[in-house]
Amino acid sequence: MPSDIILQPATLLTLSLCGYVGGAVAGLLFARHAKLANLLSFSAAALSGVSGLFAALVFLASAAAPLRQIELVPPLNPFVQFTARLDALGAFFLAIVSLIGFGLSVYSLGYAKGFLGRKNIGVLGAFFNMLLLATTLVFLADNAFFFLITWEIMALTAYCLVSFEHERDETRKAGVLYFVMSHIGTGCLILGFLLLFQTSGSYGFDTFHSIGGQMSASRRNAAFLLFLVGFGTKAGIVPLHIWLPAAHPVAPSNVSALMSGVLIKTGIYGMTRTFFEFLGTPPNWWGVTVLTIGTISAVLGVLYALMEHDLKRLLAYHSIENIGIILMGLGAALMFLHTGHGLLASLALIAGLYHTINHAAFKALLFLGAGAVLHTTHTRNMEEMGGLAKRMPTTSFFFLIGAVAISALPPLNGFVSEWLTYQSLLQGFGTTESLIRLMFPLGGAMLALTSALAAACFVKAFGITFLAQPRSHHARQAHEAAPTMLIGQAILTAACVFLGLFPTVFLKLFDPLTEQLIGQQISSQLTVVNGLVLSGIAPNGGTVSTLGISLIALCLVPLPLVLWLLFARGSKTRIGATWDCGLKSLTPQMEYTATGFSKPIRMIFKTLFRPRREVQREYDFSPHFARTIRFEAHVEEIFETRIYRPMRIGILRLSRRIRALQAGSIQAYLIYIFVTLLLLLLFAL
Amino acid sequence: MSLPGILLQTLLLLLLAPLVSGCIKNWKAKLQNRRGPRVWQPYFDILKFLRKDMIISEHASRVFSFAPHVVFLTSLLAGLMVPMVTTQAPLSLFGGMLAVIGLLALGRFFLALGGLDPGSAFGGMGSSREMSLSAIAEPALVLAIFTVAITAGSTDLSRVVAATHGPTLKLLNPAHLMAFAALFIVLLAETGRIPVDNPATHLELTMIHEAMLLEYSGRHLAFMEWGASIKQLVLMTLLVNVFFPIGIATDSSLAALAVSLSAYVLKLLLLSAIIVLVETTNAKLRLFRVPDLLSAAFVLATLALLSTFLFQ
Amino acid sequence: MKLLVPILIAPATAGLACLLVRSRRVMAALGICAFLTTLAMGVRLLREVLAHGAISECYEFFHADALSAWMVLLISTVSLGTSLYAGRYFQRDLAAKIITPGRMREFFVLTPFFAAGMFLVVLSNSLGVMWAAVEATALSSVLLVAIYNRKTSLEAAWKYVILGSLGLGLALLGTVYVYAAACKNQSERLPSFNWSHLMTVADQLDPGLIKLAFVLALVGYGTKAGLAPMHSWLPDAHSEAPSPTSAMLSGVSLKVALYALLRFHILATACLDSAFSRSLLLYRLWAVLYVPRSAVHFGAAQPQTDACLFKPRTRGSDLHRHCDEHIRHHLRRVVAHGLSCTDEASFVHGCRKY
Amino acid sequence: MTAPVELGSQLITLMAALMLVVQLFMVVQQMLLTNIRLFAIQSLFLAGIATVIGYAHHATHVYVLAVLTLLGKVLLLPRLLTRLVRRINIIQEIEPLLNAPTSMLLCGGLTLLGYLVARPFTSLERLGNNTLAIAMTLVLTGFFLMFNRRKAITQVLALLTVENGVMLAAVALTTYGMPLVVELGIFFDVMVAVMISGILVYRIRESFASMDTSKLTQLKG
Repeated sequence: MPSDIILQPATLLTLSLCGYVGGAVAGLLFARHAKLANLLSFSAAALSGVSGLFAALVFLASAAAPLRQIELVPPLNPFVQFTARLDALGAFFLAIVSLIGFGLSVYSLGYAKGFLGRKNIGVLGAFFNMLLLATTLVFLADNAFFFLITWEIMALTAYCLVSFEHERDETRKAGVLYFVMSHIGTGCLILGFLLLFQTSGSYGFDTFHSIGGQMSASRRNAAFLLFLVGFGTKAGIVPLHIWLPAAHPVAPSNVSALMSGVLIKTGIYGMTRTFFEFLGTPPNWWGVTVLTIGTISAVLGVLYALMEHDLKRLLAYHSIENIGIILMGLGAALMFLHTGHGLLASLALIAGLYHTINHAAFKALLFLGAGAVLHTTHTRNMEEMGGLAKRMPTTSFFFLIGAVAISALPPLNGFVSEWLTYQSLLQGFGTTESLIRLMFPLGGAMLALTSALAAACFVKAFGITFLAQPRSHHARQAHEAAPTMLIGQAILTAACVFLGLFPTVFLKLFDPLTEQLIGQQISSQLTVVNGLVLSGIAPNGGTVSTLGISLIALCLVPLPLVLWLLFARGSKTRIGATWDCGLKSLTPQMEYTATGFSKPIRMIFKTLFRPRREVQREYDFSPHFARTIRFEAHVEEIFETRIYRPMRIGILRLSRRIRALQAGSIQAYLIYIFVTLLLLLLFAL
Repeated sequence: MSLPGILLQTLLLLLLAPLVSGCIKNWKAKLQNRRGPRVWQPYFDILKFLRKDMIISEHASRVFSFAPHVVFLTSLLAGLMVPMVTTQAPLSLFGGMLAVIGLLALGRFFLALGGLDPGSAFGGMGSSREMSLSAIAEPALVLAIFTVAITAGSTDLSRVVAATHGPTLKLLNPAHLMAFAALFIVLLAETGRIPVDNPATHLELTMIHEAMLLEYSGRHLAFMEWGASIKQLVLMTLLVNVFFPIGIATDSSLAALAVSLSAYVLKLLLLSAIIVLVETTNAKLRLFRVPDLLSAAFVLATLALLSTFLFQ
Repeated sequence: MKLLVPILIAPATAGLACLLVRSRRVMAALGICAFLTTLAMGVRLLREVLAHGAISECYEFFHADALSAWMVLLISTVSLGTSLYAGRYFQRDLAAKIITPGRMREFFVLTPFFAAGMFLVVLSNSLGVMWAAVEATALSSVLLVAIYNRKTSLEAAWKYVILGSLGLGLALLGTVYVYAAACKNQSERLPSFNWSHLMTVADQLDPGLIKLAFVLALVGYGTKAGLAPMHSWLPDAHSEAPSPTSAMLSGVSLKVALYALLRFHILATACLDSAFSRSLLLYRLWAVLYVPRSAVHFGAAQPQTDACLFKPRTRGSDLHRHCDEHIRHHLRRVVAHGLSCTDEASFVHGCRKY
Repeated sequence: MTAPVELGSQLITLMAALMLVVQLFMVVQQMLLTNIRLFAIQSLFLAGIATVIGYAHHATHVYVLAVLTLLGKVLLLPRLLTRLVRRINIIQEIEPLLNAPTSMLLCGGLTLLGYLVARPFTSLERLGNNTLAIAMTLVLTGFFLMFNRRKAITQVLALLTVENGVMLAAVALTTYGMPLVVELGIFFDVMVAVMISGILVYRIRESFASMDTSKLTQLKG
């Protein structure tokens, strides 16, 4: 009897929520003695992460389980009920936040020790727990008010965590930018929910179910655009992405991992919930807009990532790229819903959501790797790293797994979700007669370009950071990360490998989700040959089995050994110097640099980047014998310079002109009131 | 999915690949009225490399020695998924065209890392150029394959081959021709042929693929070379069998297999002849002219896609 | 059942007691316990009002419905917060000799009266008494603004007094018109001026008078509430006042004036069709939004001016949010008064439109 | 019995008109002390009207109002303000915002507006026709006087005339005047307001060494 009580999702869920609250309180209470606070708060977060994960998986596995209404706080007035609801979509995202939360908390146990002398670890732990709690509640909120309140708490705690190391000016600026942008988003959300409220009469999410049908077309489109902008700002889609590459790098690494892995997914959760559940069958242009935004975000995200040589900014830009890929899946699903292809819509939706959890796993893993590297080399600039593979073997191995996964290379999870996206795009070509269907193959081509560029970017990131000779003193003295940090990374690597090799096992959990959103259960069609092989929907759709590929690869491994035994038993291997064209010896300065590595791409896409470089040469008597040469290269961030800066200048100029209104003399004020009174009297006559 | 099928195809891959690159080298020399190396010279090279001692740079990490195995195995796996002799490739259940592209990309990923590891400028330059150019070639490759897959209705190669193999000679259909042209350009870029990269030289300005192999020696170099030639064979098979599946065996009777094997070798040699012609008549393009060539391939692939339903 | 009267008496006695006491700590303690009692009573009042509708005491002179109960809670929480804060705040000022003990005693005497005035506004039933209470709050806060005897605070206090009393003069004229309208249709000698009574008879009032009354009330109470074109005194007064007073001013006293304005608004909508007063409030709202003055002061040095400058803009949204809250309360209260459902729906719908 | 009512309404109209005339004099008048005396006269007229109404309707509390106005506004306030002016000893009001002719024209316009606004409600008044219009005009001109003058004391005076205008409206419109408790509340509020402004004026005088409110412009936007 007790076992099934414990396994009840509701009890597990409440356990996880209380765990987070306990962690936060413990963090604050023991803030003075850092080690204890660190241990308590992060282990509490880890435990609640695990219980949250089990709650979600148990709920999804027992697919037929109905929606569960859990009253968290007694209702104050009829409109604000703090009720949480565990349904399929919420459970899926709950699984993401718990899995990543668990990995990150274990990692933070070791990572937070880095702040021992400088910062207050208790506060970091407390905010960390609060952020996880708020994000979990966002996924469980069942009422627009409760949703917006938790959304706001999440934004605030994230702001506090982003500006945790606020002594640096760069952090403060990024924090403010994040704060302003997330509030613009929340503003749009409030308006959107108000529009829904006007039709449904109450704020509960159950009354919003497919409310789109009863709304007038213009109001429905307005609601769609508001939600797109509101959730898009949080997700970081292209025109609204400028806060992401600023905020993520400055945050402590475990926080930026949490933000990249989970926080931007709340945007995706919001979009899925509103577009698929609330706004009913979409008109065609919704899907087309989301697909286009997704493609643009993907391509631009990866192109700007290639130009970065700050490791964490590079990873932040990649978050934009992967959000783009997720949106391509969602956009395709919306278009299929419009043309009434339920099966294809659920395939595209599964592709999008599967990539969400994949991205959460490998992006968090990469940020943890970057955090470990940052921890020892005290710099984010890749040009000062190098040779870390020998000094930090395990971290570099995990980083390599993450890099392979994010570049969508078989047999890992990035490849599986991109394969599903390709399948949905391919099948999409046949769904309509209009020219819109051209978007699918072109989208596929752009997806291919993105993943190839991502591969190039991560060859650069891994190669320059971990391989060849260390380029700086710190890199030379680098030492392996603490064991807990390695365990944290190991958890996420295991997640990546499992999600990559056994997709069919995981796809069954999607059934209740697609059932709820689109009314289709298609995991049976996706798994062929006793559940080992993944297949596209169409009867003769392509099949792929990452498990099969890896097994055959294992069988082929002895082949080189056999050849070596047959022919080369006598050969020896010697360690020698790298070929240096007769110079005395290769120095680290002669190695290829990150800027050099991305030079061809910069030249190919010069119209987009508009690169500028300045070379200052100081010399005593002849320019040919320079004493010092200073080289500086810039890539123009077009969104920043073309859109956001002119807007800011315009607003400031407008406000300066209006300032004249407050003239300071009492006569002026009296005249204002007098004129208003006269106007109103005339108006009232 | 039968075991003998896998073994046969692996053997075929291992043996045929060096032959093809040998022929290309030999014919190119003949065209430039040089005697050139023997056609089976690559076999001797590989055997010699296997036997020689290896020198590994002191800066290199374990990735350096892991990369050759990955390149070799991924090329083999990709080869097993491509229908060479029978319409049904041995591993077709485990992956279609997208899996082939993915495996080749995995091989390229580790090849580039191997190039960066020893810390020499040549390797870095080679990896940077290889990754950039292949990134630009990828969309054209995927779009061409999409076009073919759309006409056949699935990305599973055996179904695609079966579809084009049908009675009606789909070979001259404009969509297929343009897709073939696009894929041919991508083949030149991927295998490092003349207009994009010069396979025969060690001059650092002109070599892309060779630069990454500079630091390899002994057994590793053998696997790298062998893997590269297998990759070239896989791409050529893709081109040959998907677009001109004449004589490919549908059932596994001995006679049919023999006929399809000879037809397949003949077609391969024909394609190598075309490659040799292209290589001898063209000079190597400047690095930043290559993207224009590859965008031309992309435009061709888009035209192919358009023509699937415009000129139906 | 004596609930409303003690809410008024508690702060008044605290104020008087502070007159006699010398030490700062005792005065602060007095203030704190006064507001603690009002908070407790406020909570009880809210629960009682939520339980069974509006309650009134000593023959209709005091009247508390959901809206005023909510406001009582708001006022007591804010004043509790400020009095807690004020104790420590003045310790620092006293040490730095910015302020003389006499002036500080002035603060501790006037603040409870200030709060008592606000309670009276919220709880009084008759519009005339409500006006007098608003005037009382304005006057008691003027000296609070001028506590620091600097040039700028005197200037701010002067502007505050002149504009405030002018606005309230107009509001008084508005109240007189409403009263005139009430007299016109009742024959008996002394028509009661109680708000609850007026609501019942609202639709028979003469629309012209009510329209004029609403306009004057809008300008009058609007000046006190700092709505858009009449807001100029607000940033100066709030930035010059000591921060606890400025908190009370911006936190509550503007809301109280808004409360009074809303009383008129409900009356006007009940009497005329909802178009007139809604369009006026819309105009007010538009005026608030039109004046992005909060943007004006991004550059201004004093943070407090920024803070209170945000007030009008937030007031706009306050007004909006308030309206939502108030609408809900009106809903409950209007239903309690037995108005027909359609009118209430149109009212709610009308209100929500802007 | 009709005669006294008839007489009463004529008396009221006369006194209201006289209040308006006094108001116009104040607009033009430069001297501070005369301004205060003019205000006293105006309040006297208001008290007169109140007594007439009280007598006509036998409403005792209107008498109370009349007495209060008499005591407060006619005697107490003017003496206080004169003592204040004498202590600060500035007599002459400097150039107002708009010179005399334009302000007179503006007051004419305001009177017209007052009539326009009050026209639909003439039927309401029991005694004395369109005293409401005069009341509105008093309020509007008081408002105009406020921002036309620079001296702090004149602004207080202008505020008091606005107050008088409102009281006139209250008395004229309502048959029996407002409930007593409201009257008292209003009266004392006005008194306290004037006291406080007096204190402030004194303090401003101390720190600014001048009564000129146009100097109070440090608090800019």
